Amino acid sequence: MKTAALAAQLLEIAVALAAAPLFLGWLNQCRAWLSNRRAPSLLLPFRQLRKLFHKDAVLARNASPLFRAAPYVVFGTMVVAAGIIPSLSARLPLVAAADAVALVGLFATARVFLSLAAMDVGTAFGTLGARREMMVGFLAEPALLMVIFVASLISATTALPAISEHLATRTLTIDPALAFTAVAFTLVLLAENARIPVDNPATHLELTMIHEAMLLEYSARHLALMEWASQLRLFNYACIGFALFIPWGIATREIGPAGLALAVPILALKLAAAGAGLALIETVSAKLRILRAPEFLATAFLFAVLGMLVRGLLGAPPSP
Amino acid sequence: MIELVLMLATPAAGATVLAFGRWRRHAPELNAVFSFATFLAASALTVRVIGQGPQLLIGEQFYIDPFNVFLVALTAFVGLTTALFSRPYMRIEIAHGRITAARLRLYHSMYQLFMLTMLAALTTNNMGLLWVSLEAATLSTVLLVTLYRTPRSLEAGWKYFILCGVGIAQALFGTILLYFAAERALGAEGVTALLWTHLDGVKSQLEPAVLALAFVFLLVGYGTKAGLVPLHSWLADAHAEGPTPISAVLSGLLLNVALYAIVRCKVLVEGSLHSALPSRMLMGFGIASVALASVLLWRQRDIKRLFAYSSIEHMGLATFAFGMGGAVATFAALLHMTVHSLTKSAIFFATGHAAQKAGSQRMEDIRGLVTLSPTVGWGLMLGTLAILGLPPFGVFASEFLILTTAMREQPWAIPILLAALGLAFAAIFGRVQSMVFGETNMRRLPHAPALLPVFAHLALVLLLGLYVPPYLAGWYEAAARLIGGH
Amino acid sequence: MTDPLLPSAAIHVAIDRQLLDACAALQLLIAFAMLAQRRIVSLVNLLAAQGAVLAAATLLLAWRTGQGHLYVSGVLTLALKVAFLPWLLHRLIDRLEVRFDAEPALNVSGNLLAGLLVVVFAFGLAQPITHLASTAMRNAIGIALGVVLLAFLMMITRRKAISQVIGFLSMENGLFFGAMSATYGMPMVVELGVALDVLVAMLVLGVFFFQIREQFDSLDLHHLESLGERR
Amino acid sequence: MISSVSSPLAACLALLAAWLAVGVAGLVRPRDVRYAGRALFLVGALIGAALAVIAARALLAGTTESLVLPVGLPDLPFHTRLDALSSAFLVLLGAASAGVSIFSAGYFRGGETLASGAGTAPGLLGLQYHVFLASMGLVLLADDAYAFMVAWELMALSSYFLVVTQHRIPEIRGAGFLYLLMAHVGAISILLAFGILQGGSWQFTFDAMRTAHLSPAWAAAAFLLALVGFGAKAGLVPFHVWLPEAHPAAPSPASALLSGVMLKTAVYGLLRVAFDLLKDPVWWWGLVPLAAGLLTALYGAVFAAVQTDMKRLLAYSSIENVGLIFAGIGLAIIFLGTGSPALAALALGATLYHCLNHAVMKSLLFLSTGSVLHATGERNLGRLGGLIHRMPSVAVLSLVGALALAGLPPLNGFVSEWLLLQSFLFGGRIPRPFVDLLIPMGAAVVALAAALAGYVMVKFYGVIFLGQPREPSLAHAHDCGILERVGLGLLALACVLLGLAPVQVIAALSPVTRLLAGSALAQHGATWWLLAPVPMRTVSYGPLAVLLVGGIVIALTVLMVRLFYHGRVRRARAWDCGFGALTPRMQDTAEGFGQPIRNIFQSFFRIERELPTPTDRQPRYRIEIADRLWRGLYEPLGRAVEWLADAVAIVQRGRLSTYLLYSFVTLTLLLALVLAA
Repeated sequence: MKTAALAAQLLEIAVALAAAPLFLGWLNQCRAWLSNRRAPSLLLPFRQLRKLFHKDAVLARNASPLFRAAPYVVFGTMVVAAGIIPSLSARLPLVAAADAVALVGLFATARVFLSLAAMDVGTAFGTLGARREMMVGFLAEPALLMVIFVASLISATTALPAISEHLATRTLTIDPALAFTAVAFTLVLLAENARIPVDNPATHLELTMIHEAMLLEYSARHLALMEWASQLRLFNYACIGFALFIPWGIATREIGPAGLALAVPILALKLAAAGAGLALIETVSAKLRILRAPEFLATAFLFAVLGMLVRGLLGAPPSP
Repeated sequence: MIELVLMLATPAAGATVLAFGRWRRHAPELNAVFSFATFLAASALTVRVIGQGPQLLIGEQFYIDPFNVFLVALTAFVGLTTALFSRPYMRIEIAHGRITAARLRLYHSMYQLFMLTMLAALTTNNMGLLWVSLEAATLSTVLLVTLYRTPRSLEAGWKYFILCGVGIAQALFGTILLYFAAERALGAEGVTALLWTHLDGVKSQLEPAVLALAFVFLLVGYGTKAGLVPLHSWLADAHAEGPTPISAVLSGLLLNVALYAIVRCKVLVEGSLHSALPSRMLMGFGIASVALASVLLWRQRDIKRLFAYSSIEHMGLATFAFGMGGAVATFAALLHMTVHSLTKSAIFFATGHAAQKAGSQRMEDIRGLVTLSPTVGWGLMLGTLAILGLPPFGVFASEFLILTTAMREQPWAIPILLAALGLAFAAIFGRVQSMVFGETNMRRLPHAPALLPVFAHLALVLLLGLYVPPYLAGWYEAAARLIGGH
Repeated sequence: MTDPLLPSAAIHVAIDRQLLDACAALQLLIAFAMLAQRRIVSLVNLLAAQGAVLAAATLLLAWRTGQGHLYVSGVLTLALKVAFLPWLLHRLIDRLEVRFDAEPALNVSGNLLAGLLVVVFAFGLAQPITHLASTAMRNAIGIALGVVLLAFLMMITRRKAISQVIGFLSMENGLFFGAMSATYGMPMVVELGVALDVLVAMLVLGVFFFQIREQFDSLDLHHLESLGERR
Repeated sequence: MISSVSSPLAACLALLAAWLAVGVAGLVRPRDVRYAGRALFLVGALIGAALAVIAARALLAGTTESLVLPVGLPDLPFHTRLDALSSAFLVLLGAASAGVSIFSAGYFRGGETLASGAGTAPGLLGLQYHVFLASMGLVLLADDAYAFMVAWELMALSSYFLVVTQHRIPEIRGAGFLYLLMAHVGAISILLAFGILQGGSWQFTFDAMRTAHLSPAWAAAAFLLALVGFGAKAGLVPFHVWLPEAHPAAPSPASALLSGVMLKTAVYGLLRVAFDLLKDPVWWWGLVPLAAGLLTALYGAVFAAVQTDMKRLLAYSSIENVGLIFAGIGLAIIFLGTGSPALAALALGATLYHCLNHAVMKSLLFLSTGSVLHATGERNLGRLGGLIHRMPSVAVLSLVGALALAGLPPLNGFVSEWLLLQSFLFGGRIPRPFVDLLIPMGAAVVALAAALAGYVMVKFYGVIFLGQPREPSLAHAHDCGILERVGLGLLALACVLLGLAPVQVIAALSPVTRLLAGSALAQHGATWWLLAPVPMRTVSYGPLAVLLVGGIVIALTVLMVRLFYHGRVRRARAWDCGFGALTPRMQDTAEGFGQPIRNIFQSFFRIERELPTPTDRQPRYRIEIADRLWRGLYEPLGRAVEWLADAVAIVQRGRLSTYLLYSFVTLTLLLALVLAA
C-alpha cells in the first residue's frame, strides 16, 4: 500500500516534469496557428533544455554563490509543488504536507529566490526585472489566495485535494462565486507566468520584459533549470485550476492502477483544452504597459473578492 | 525641650554670628556647620517625638506632632544640604563677580534667619506666632531675592514683598477673627486662646460664621505664600531672580510651610463648619494651579522660571489632595510634599551649576551638560524625570495615589489633571532634554560643584518610590488621621 | 459674657460709645481720603492721622476697660505709627527728592465709587458676626474690614512705590483697628511680634527704595513691569 | 544551580535582580570596554538563557504561583505572579535577549557608541541595557497595578536612554523625546484603565481586578483605554509615529530589543487585560483591534517598502507585524465572545506564535544591520550593496532572517501567518450578520500585507547584500567578529527551529490558550511532523516534509546534472546588453526599487519631489516621503497647545497692580461665596 502510494507520488512528479515542457510547446503551437504561423515542433522545449544542459556555464565575475544556488532552489520548489498539487490523484502522501496556502507560500519562495538571483549580479536589467517581478507577485499572490479562500469557504477546507474532492462529488450546481473566481484565477495565471498581456515571453525589449530580464545573466544548465522551473510553474498553475474548477477525473478513491490509468488521459485532455484557451486569450489581447499591470491584477483581486462577497451574500447555492 | 531650644537657638546664633562675625574666609563652612547643628537638633527632636509621641513645650507655646515633625526633619535636612550646595555655588558667584563679600555676609545671616523663621513657624502652637514667623520668613528672603541688585531682581523682590505682604496681612485679619471666635469659646484668657491645641479641643464649639470668614482670609493670606493660582504671581519672578540656593529653599521649604499653615487652619475650620466648603476651596485652588501652571510652562525661556512654575503645579496637586481629604489622599499629599521638596531642591542645585557653566539662565544657552560634566547633566535629567512623575521615583507613588483617589472621589477632575500632567511632561522634558544632551558650550567652573546634595536627595526620592520605611509610613498615617477628617 | 462697661455710670457709657464710634467713623473717613489723595506728602500725613485715631481709640479702651496690655499697644501704636513711621517716610521723601511727586493718572471719582461698594460689601460681611462680639465697639468690625479693603483698593490703583507702601501701612492700621474692635487686641506676644514685623518691613522698604532709586532713578512702578510671560 | 530552586517565580525574580546587578556592576569601570562592554554582556546573556529555560519548564509544567515582595507602597507592596501567559513571554524575553546580549558583547567595543567622542560609556550603556531587560521581565511578572506601572515606565525610561545614546544628533534627540512622550501618554491611559478595572473595590492587585464586577459600559471603556495605552507602545496606527523614529535611532542591539521584545510586552499587556482581568470580553470589542491591526499592517508594509534607511525599513516592518498580531487578538476576542473558544484558541495561538517568530527574526535582522553599520558606517540603502562578498557570514545569516520575515515556508514566519489565515477563514462562521462577511475580507488584507512583506525583504536583502557595491568605500567592509556571529547564528537557528517544529511549539503554547480562551490548541490527526491545529478540517502543514522533499529533489538535480552533463563554469564580465560601461549606479536604488509601491499607494504618502529639469546645471533628484497622519493629526495638536499657552499667558503681564487686583478679586469672591453659603 505504502509503496503504491509512493509509486503514485513519483509517477505524478515524473508526469509533471515531462508534461510541463510539452504543455508550453503545445501552447506555443496553438499561438502560432492562431496567428497563421507555421508552428514549431511540440518537443521544441525539450530540445532547448537539452542544448542548454550541454553548454558551458558562463557566470558574471561578481556572481555570488546565491546566484548559482538559485536555479536549483527554484526548480526544487516547483517540483515539490508539482508533487503536492493533486493532478492525477488526491490521495498522495505528500499532499498532506502543504495545503493551498502553503502552496502559495512555495510559489512565493520561488519568486523571491528568482528576484534575489536577478539582483545578485547588479546589472540594470536584473534589478529592473526583479522589481517588476516582485510588483506583479505582491499583487498576484493575494489574488490567488482570495481565489483559494473562496473555494475553501465553499468546501470548508484549504487542502487542495479535499477541495477538489468536495467540488467533484457534490451535485453539479451553477455557483456564481466560483465563476467569478475562475476569471480571477485566469488573470492571475497569466500574470504569474509572464504571459501576455502582462509580460511577453517572446521579447527582450527592456521596456516591457519582466521574466526574461531576470534571466539575462543566466546561461547553460542554470538557464535550463530556470526555464524548466517556469514551465513547471505554468503546469502547476494549470493543475491548480483543474483541481479548483474542473476537478472531475482526478483519482479520488483508493490509489490503484485503474484510477491513475484513467486520470492520465483526462489530465492530458484538460491540458490540451487549457493550452488552447490560453493561446486564444494571448492572441486576442495586447501587451499592457508595465504601468498598467497593477490595474490588471487589481481587477483579478477584485473578481476574487467579488466572488467571496457573492459567496457570503448568497450563501451556499441551492442544491437540488 | 532641650532639642527644640537648640534647634531654634542654633540658627538664631548663626544669624548673629554670620552677620557680625569676622570670619569672612570661612563663612560658607560656618554656615554649613550651623545648619548641620540645626539638623542634629531636629533629628534628636524627631527621635524624641517618635519615641514619646506628640510634645507640648515651653508653656504650650510649641507643639510637635506627627504632622509637623516630619516637616521639621525635612526642613532641617534640606536646609543642611542647601548650605552644603551654596558653599561652592556662592564662591563661584563671587569668582564670577556677581556679588561682593559684603553681600555674601548678608546672604549667610539671612539664610540662617530664614531657617529660624521656618522652623519656628512649623513648631509653634500659637496661630499668632505662626503668622509672625511667616511674615518674618518673607522679610528675611526679600533681601536675598534682590541679592544681585539687578533691575530684574529688584522688580522680583518688590513684587514678592508687596504681594506677600498684602497677602499675609489678610492672614492676620483671619487670625484676628480666629481669636475672636476662640475667645467666645475659651473665655478671654488671652494668651492661650490662640493655641492650636486648645482651639482643636473646642473646634466644634467655634462659631461657624466667624470661622468661615476667618478661613477665607487665612486661605488667601497663606495661599499667597504657597503660590496658589491666582495668588501665585510673585512666585516665578522671585524664584528666577534670586540666587539659586534661595530658589531651592523657597520652592522646597517655604511653600511647604505655607501649605502646612493652611492645612492647620483647615483642620480647625472643618471641625467647626461641618461643611465641604473648605475642602471645595482647596480643591478649586489646587486644580486652578495645576492647570494654569502646566499651560504656562510652555512659554518659559528661563530655566529657573520653568521649575518655579512646576513648583506651582505640584503645590496645586498637593493642595488638591488635601482638599479631597480622607486617609489615602492626605497620606498622598504629605508624601507629595516630601518628595517634591526633595526633588525640586535637587533640581535647583543642578540647575544652578548648569546656569553657572553656561553663564546664563536662558535655556537655549544651556547645551550638552552631560558631555562636559556628566554629574550635573545626569542630576538634572534624573531630577526632571523624577519631578515629572516617572517611576521608580517617589513623585510617581504620590501621584499614583492622588490620581487613583481622585478617580473615586472627584472623577470630574481627572481629565484636567491628566491633561495638565501630559502638558507639563511635554513642556519640561522637551526643554531639559536639549539642555542635558547635545553638543556642549559649557565652561569650566573655578570651584568644583557640590553634587553630593543632588544625588542624596534623588536617592531618598528613589527610596520613597520603591519602599516607604514603616516608621515614616506610620508618621504619615498618623498625620493623615490628624488632618484627614472624614 | 457681660459688657465690661456696664458697672460704670450710664452717662459715661454713652460718651465712651460715642467717642469710640467717632473714632471708627474717622478711620473710615481717613481711608476714603487716602483713596482720593494724589499727593504723596499729604498721604503720609493722612497715615499719621489714621495712626493717631487708632492710638486714641486704643488708649480710650484701655482707660475704660483697664486692660493693661491695651495701654502698651496704645503707646506702641503712638510711637510707631504716629511718630516713627511718618518721620521715616518724610525723611525718605526728602532723601529721594520725591516731595512733590503725585499720582498722575488717578480716577478719583471712580475710586470713591468703588470704595463705596467695597465698604457696603464689608458691612454686609461683618453684619452677621458683630452681634457675637462682646466688646464696646463691635460695630466697628465692619468698619475695620472696610478700611482694610479700602487700603487694598488704594494699593491696586497707585502707580508710585511709596504710595503703595502707604497703602500697605494703612492696611496694617485697619487690621489693628479690627483686632481692637473685635477682641481688645491680640495677645501681647503676637502684638509685639506684629509690631516688630512692621518695623522691620519699613526698614527693608527703606533699603528697597534706595536700591530701586539707584537703578531706575525714579520710584514709578512702570519700571517694574519687565518680568512676566510675554514674548 | 538556579533551576534547582524550588520555585520558578523566585528563580525568575532572582535572575531579574541579577540583571540589575550586572547593570550596576558596569558602573564600576564604565569606560573599560573589555570589562563593561564584553564580560558583563556575556553574563547577561547567560542570565537570559537561564530565564528562558526556567520559564519554559514552568510553562510546560503549567506552574502558577504568586509572591509578594517587601517593596512598594505601604499598603500595596509589589505582587508578582508567574502563570502560563507570563512564562510564555518570559521565554521570548530570555531567548531573544540571550542572542542579542551575546551579539552586544562583541558589538559594544566602541564604534557606534564611542565613535562620537564622549558618547555613552559602555558601562553606562550596560546599565541602561540591563535595567531595560529587568524592567521588561518585571512587567511580565507584575501582579498589581502599581508594580506594573513602575516596571512599565521604567522600561520606557531605560529604553529612552538607549535610544538617545547618540544624543549629539538633533534628530535622535527629537526621536527620543517623541518616544518618551508617547510612552508617557500611553502609560496614563493604561493607568486609567486600571483605575476602572478595580471596579469599586479600590484594590489595585490584579486578583482584585479579576474578581471585580464591571458594568458592560465600564468594561468596554477599560478595554478601549488599555487598547490605546498598549497600542501606543506597540506602534498601532495612529499612535505609530514615534516607532520609525525611535527604533532606528538606538544602537542596533537596543533596536533589536525594542522591536523584538518590547513591542511584545505591549501585546502581553493587552492579552492580560482583555482575557485575564476582564474575564469574558464582549465580541464587538474585538472589531476595534481587528480593524486597527489590519490598517496598521497595511500601513507598515506600504511604508516599509518605500524607506531608504535600512533600520527605518525594519522599524516599519515591525509596525506591520504588530498590526498582524493585534488583528489576531481582535479575532480571538470576537471568537471568544461569540462562543467558540476553540477558534479563539486558534487565533491566540497564531498571535503568540507570531510574537515569538517576530521576536527572533526582527532581532536577527536589526543585529545584522548593526554589523553592516559597523562594517561600513552606512545605513542609507542607497550607498550599500554587494556586501555578500565582503561579509558572507552576516549575509547568510540575515538571509535566513529575511526569508523568515518575508513569510516563506519552511521558515517560521510562514507558520504563524498560515495559522492566522486559517483562523481568518473561520470568520465566515461567526453568527453575526455582516461581520461574517467582513472578516474574510480581512484575510485579503493580511494576504496583501504578507505579500508586501516579501517585496520589502527582497528590497532589503537585495539592495544591501547583492549587486555591486554602490560606493567605493564599501571595499573596506569587514565581516563581523566571532561573538556577533554566535549571536546572529543562535537567532537564525531559532528561526529555523520555530519553522520546522510547529507541532511542538503549538503544544507548548496550548497552556496559554487554555488560560486565556479556556481551550487548548488541539492537534487534529496528530502526527509529530504534521501541524493540523484546525478543528473539523483536513488541513495540515508539514514544513519538515516540504524541506526534506525539496532537499532531496535539489540534491538529485545537482547530482544528475553533474552526472549526465558536466560542472564546467567560465567567469566573464556581466553582460552589458552591448551598452558598454556598466556602472554600479545603473542598479536600482532603494527609491527605484520602491517606486511601484509609491505609485500604487500614492494616497498613503505626502510626497515632496524635486525633479531635475533639462536645463539644470547640476541636475539632482530629491524625494521625501512623509506620513500624512503626522501632518494631519500631530502638528495641529502641537499648534493648539502653543496657541493655548499664548492665550493664557495674557494673565501674566508683569503689572503689579493687576496682580494685586487678582488677589483682591479672589478675596472678595470667596467672601461672597461664604456670605452666600
